Amino acid sequence: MMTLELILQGLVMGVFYAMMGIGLTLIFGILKVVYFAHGESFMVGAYTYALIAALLGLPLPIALASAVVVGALLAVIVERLLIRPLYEKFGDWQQMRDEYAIIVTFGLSLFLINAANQFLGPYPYHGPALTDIARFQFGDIIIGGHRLVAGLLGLLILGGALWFIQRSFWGKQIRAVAQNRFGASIAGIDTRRVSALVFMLSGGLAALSGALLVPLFHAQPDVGMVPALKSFVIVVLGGMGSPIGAIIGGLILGVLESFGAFYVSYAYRDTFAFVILIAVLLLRPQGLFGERAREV
Amino acid sequence: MNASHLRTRREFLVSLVFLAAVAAVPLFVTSGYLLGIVIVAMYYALLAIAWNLLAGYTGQFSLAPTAFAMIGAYGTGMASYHFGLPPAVGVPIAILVSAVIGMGLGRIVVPLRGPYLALTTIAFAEIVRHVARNAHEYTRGDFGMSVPLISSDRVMAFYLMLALLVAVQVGLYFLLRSHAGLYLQAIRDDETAAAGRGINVIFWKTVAFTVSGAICGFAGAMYVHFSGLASPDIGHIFETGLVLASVVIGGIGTMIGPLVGGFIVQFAAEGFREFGLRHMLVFAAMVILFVRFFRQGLWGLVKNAWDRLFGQGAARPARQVKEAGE
Amino acid sequence: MSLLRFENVHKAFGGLKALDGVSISLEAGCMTGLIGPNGSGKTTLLNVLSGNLAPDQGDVIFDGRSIVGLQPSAIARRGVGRMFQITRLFRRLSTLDNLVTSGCAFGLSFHDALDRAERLIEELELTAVHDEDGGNLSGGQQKLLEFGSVFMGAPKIAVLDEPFAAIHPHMREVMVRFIRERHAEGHGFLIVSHDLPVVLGLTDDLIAMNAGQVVARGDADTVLHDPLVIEAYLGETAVS
Amino acid sequence: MKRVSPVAGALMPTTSKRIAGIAAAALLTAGLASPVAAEDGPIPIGLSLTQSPPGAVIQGEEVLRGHLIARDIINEEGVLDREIELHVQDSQGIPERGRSAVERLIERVGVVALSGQHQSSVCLAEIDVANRHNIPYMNTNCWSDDVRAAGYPQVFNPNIYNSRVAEAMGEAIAQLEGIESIHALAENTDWGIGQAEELGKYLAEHAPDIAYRHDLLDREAEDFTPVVQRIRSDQPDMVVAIMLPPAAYILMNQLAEQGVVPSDDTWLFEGGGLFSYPDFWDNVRDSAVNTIFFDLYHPEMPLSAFGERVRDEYVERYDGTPSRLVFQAADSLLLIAEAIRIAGSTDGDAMIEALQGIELEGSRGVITFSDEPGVLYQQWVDTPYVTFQVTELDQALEDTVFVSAPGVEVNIEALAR
Repeated sequence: MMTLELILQGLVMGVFYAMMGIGLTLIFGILKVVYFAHGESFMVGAYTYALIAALLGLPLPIALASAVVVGALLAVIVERLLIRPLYEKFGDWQQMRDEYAIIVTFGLSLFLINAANQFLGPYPYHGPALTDIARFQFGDIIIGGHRLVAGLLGLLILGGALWFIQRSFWGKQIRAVAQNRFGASIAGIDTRRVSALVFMLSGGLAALSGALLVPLFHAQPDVGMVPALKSFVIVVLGGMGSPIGAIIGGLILGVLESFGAFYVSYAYRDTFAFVILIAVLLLRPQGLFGERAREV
Repeated sequence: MNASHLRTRREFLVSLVFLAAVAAVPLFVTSGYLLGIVIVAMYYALLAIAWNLLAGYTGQFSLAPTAFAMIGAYGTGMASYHFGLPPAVGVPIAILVSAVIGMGLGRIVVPLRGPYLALTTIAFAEIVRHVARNAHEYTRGDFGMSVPLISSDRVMAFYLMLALLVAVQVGLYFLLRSHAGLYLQAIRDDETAAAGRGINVIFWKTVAFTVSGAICGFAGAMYVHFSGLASPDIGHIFETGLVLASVVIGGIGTMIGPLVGGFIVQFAAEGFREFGLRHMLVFAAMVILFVRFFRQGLWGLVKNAWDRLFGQGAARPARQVKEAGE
Repeated sequence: MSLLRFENVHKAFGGLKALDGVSISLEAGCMTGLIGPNGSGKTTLLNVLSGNLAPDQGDVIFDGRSIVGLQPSAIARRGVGRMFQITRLFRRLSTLDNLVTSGCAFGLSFHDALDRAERLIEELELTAVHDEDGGNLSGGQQKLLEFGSVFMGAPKIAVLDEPFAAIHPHMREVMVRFIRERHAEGHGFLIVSHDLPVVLGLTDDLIAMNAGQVVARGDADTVLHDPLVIEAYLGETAVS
Repeated sequence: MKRVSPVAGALMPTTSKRIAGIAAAALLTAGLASPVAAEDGPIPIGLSLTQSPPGAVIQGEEVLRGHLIARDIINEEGVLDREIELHVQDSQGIPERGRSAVERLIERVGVVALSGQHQSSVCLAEIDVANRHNIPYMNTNCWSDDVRAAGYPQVFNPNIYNSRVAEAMGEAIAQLEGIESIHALAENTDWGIGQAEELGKYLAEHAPDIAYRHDLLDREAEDFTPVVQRIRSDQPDMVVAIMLPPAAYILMNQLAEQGVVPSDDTWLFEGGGLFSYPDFWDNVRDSAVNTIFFDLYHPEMPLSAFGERVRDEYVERYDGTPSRLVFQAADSLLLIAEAIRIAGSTDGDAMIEALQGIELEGSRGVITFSDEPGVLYQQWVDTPYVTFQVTELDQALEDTVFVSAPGVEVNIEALAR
């Protein structure tokens, strides 16, 4: 019974990880760089939900929607100001894109964390739960009310996002740019708009993930750091650039952590992810679902 | 003389002038506080130089420089805390341990490039930090271990750190001047081509990781014997950010850039205390602006200004050659 | 005894058989052209030779020893000089340093490398960009520089993948002259190109590949009139 | 005592020194240079506390508030006809930043005493500097025994220390009835680990029948569900939480989420003094009900006139109930002011001597410092503490049920379950 419960709890966490990871994997897909400020979209979403719902007392759906909008907006602004040179300028910029991308998003992350600390204060904010039901009980399995509701909602949204990426017109454009930016631009795809869209999507999803978790985690300036690092892991696990891989990677990581913490060590709970990351990169660098890049 | 050597020698000479100026600081400044700032600046400069060897010269974008500083710090820290060994024994142990771990990591990540390398090394850094924080019986956990001071005299500590910095800079100069310097830069520019020209890529990458790890470990070990505490904060992800920022602000892939960058970042962090609460905010903004608009770093700006003023480069602007060629 | 022998080499990517039992033998000091339509497996064969790809099956014997499983750098030092289809050089090193680096890696002392590099720069007409970063050179200059880099060592066989694609006619002349002189000195060449006229101007010994297999080998007359080769090129006669 | 300011020395107007000064100023940013306090101007006191991540910013804010309130109260009368002036530096919870912050305060600002630190790791780095410069160092809230055991005469500890907290909790637990098993959850710091181990030792000695185990949790973690599941399946009679926010809030909420507390079967004992954090009820809900809290302040605890002033000022300025940190901070500054008054000067040795013999009515009792070496060195041994129980959601501190205090038996009847 405990096994089932650990799986269930792990899957729920996995849904939130996946919501973070899917955005990161899309960004990697179209730009081939690591985006370090992803955790701050999560943080912004968490704050927006907590502030709007708890302080202004607005209805929860509005709070959730605002979180998505603010997260998406932030990501789009960042894309316009800091990310665009990565694909607009060639030559010199090409040679140190990795460096530029990591340092600029790293600096951005530092900036946003300290801005939150400065303007919102250090106190953690608690968001109201989506349901009044404290917990659901199925036989011996207990799961928190909000956790289950948020998890199911997250699952629904993940499904929607996946549909959008795989089936919709825009999603096809995203995948075209991911496969070949130059080719896509020749085929008449506005790669700028696609990039903006990808950042909007990933910022919105990360913010939603933060909003759904804030009743469990509390909003504070550096709340996004752990989820961001985890989302790197699942993106690698699932294969960089693969949205389905990110979802499955997220679920796998959630379950592995659940078991690892329960049976191996509570204190090292957040360490497992990194061990998994290194193992995957060394044994199967293309991830579980990625395609091996052909070199030379 | 070939161009790489000329460039390296010019940068090395400028860095020697800079180091000479630093060496003169205690003659004029008696404040322990100011000397302390300069000592910490030298620590960051060392990490920046070591990271620049990997990222700037070899093209290996590792995110683990402070993890190696931590390995060095805990190497000597645990030797002292658990076995009562003096720094004279602890520091060499720290260098050895960080060099060996650097070699192991370097060998393991040989096939990885770009983002994959960045993620593997950040995962490695986080594992090291988590172990230091949670293996309480050995590391004393989050609060760290008290470590004896290498010298209660600030000026002494200052010159010890400076000696290390000079030694590293000179050593690096000879490394870069030898064929190794050319090999590392060749690997940075094109690994496949390097291998095709007979350069043993695996070997030289591993060398770069080993040397870089050893320098970071050495710096970390010296640093804790100055600050008196080996704590997991040494390896915090923000610290890595400071190291990268030092290199980028100073000028990546140069001998002088990281050295000066380390000083600038530390002084800026201290100077911005004047802004009270906002110092980290201002600092982060500065990092973004620099990397966004002055990507060649300060050394690049200085060099361009010099060329423009004194003409030597005006005859052949690199940009035009390139445009003509494409 | 031959210098280089491919023995029944197979290589597949997923379901695609890029090399399907290739056997080729080349003599020391050869001057051989390797032709075939796009996707016929030429570049894959070169990648197997230079150690950038491991064959699924079969062996590559160079200078009497198998080189399968060796590092690319080790194969290069044994005397396989490789030029890539997309020019590969050290973009942030100067022209001279590009050559010196290769020279050192091939075992020359620094001073010898410097001497030879200066001579090659003159020979390849790169004097004007002597101190320019490799990345700032024009496409043709980069090609010449890569060429020079390979000959900083003493390749027993130089493998050139599309060496004449899209470069200035004058540079092509420089290159052809360079190849002839080196060949006369005893270096072997394996030239992969679509550009039949240039290949034919250099050599009469051709190998034709299609669909991962060698379909013909012999002098130009024989190969170009081989029905399999004609079939392979059908619809592709307008070779780029 | 000779205490020439090194900064003043460096800026002395001889030509070479002036050049050096210019060089130093050019080397550093211009902002670094600042004047040394005049002899008859305000008395500069340095505060090093956490104002930005990764440190405990919430604690830093409370400590700052306590100091600001105390400063204003003290300045109504002044000290030696001078005012107290606070200089705040952000230590970010990083030992190295703390060390550099207090060096800056001493050498650039010329502060005569230091106060405010609330994170043990930072304290440990800072006291070396205070020791080297012979500047009195008021430890506002570092609980680590090592801060005392270092034996520096400059360091005074008007707050509680780890082993005492564990003893106090153990005393209260041992008097409860029907407790057979305890599962303690401690954060992975000296503070958490120290308390969990000390508590185990105390119980092994005084209540050997109780089965006690403890687990360490990572204070950076955000999900504790697995350990909560473990507790749910083990069903201990009591869970002891030795964590600080925000991890502590998350842990408590997740205990409630799984239905471990509040329940008829399991007590929750909170050992981190959480209840008096101003954001406690914003962040913790059901799990707080019927929880027993350890703290250093409770309204039923007698306050001095000074303590009442501090409390009233806090309520007026910040619209909330002050936490223990506010009183500890106010006491710290009051002690410094009193030491200056007794010493009649801001000389380090004179102040230290004054503090060693001090007997001062602080906010919550008369403060004296022991001279016993070890963990009691220059420690206010009789630091008041209290345990109380929360019985309702959103309960105010004054409505909670007083359980015990030093010398007071546990009020078992009062306890709800």
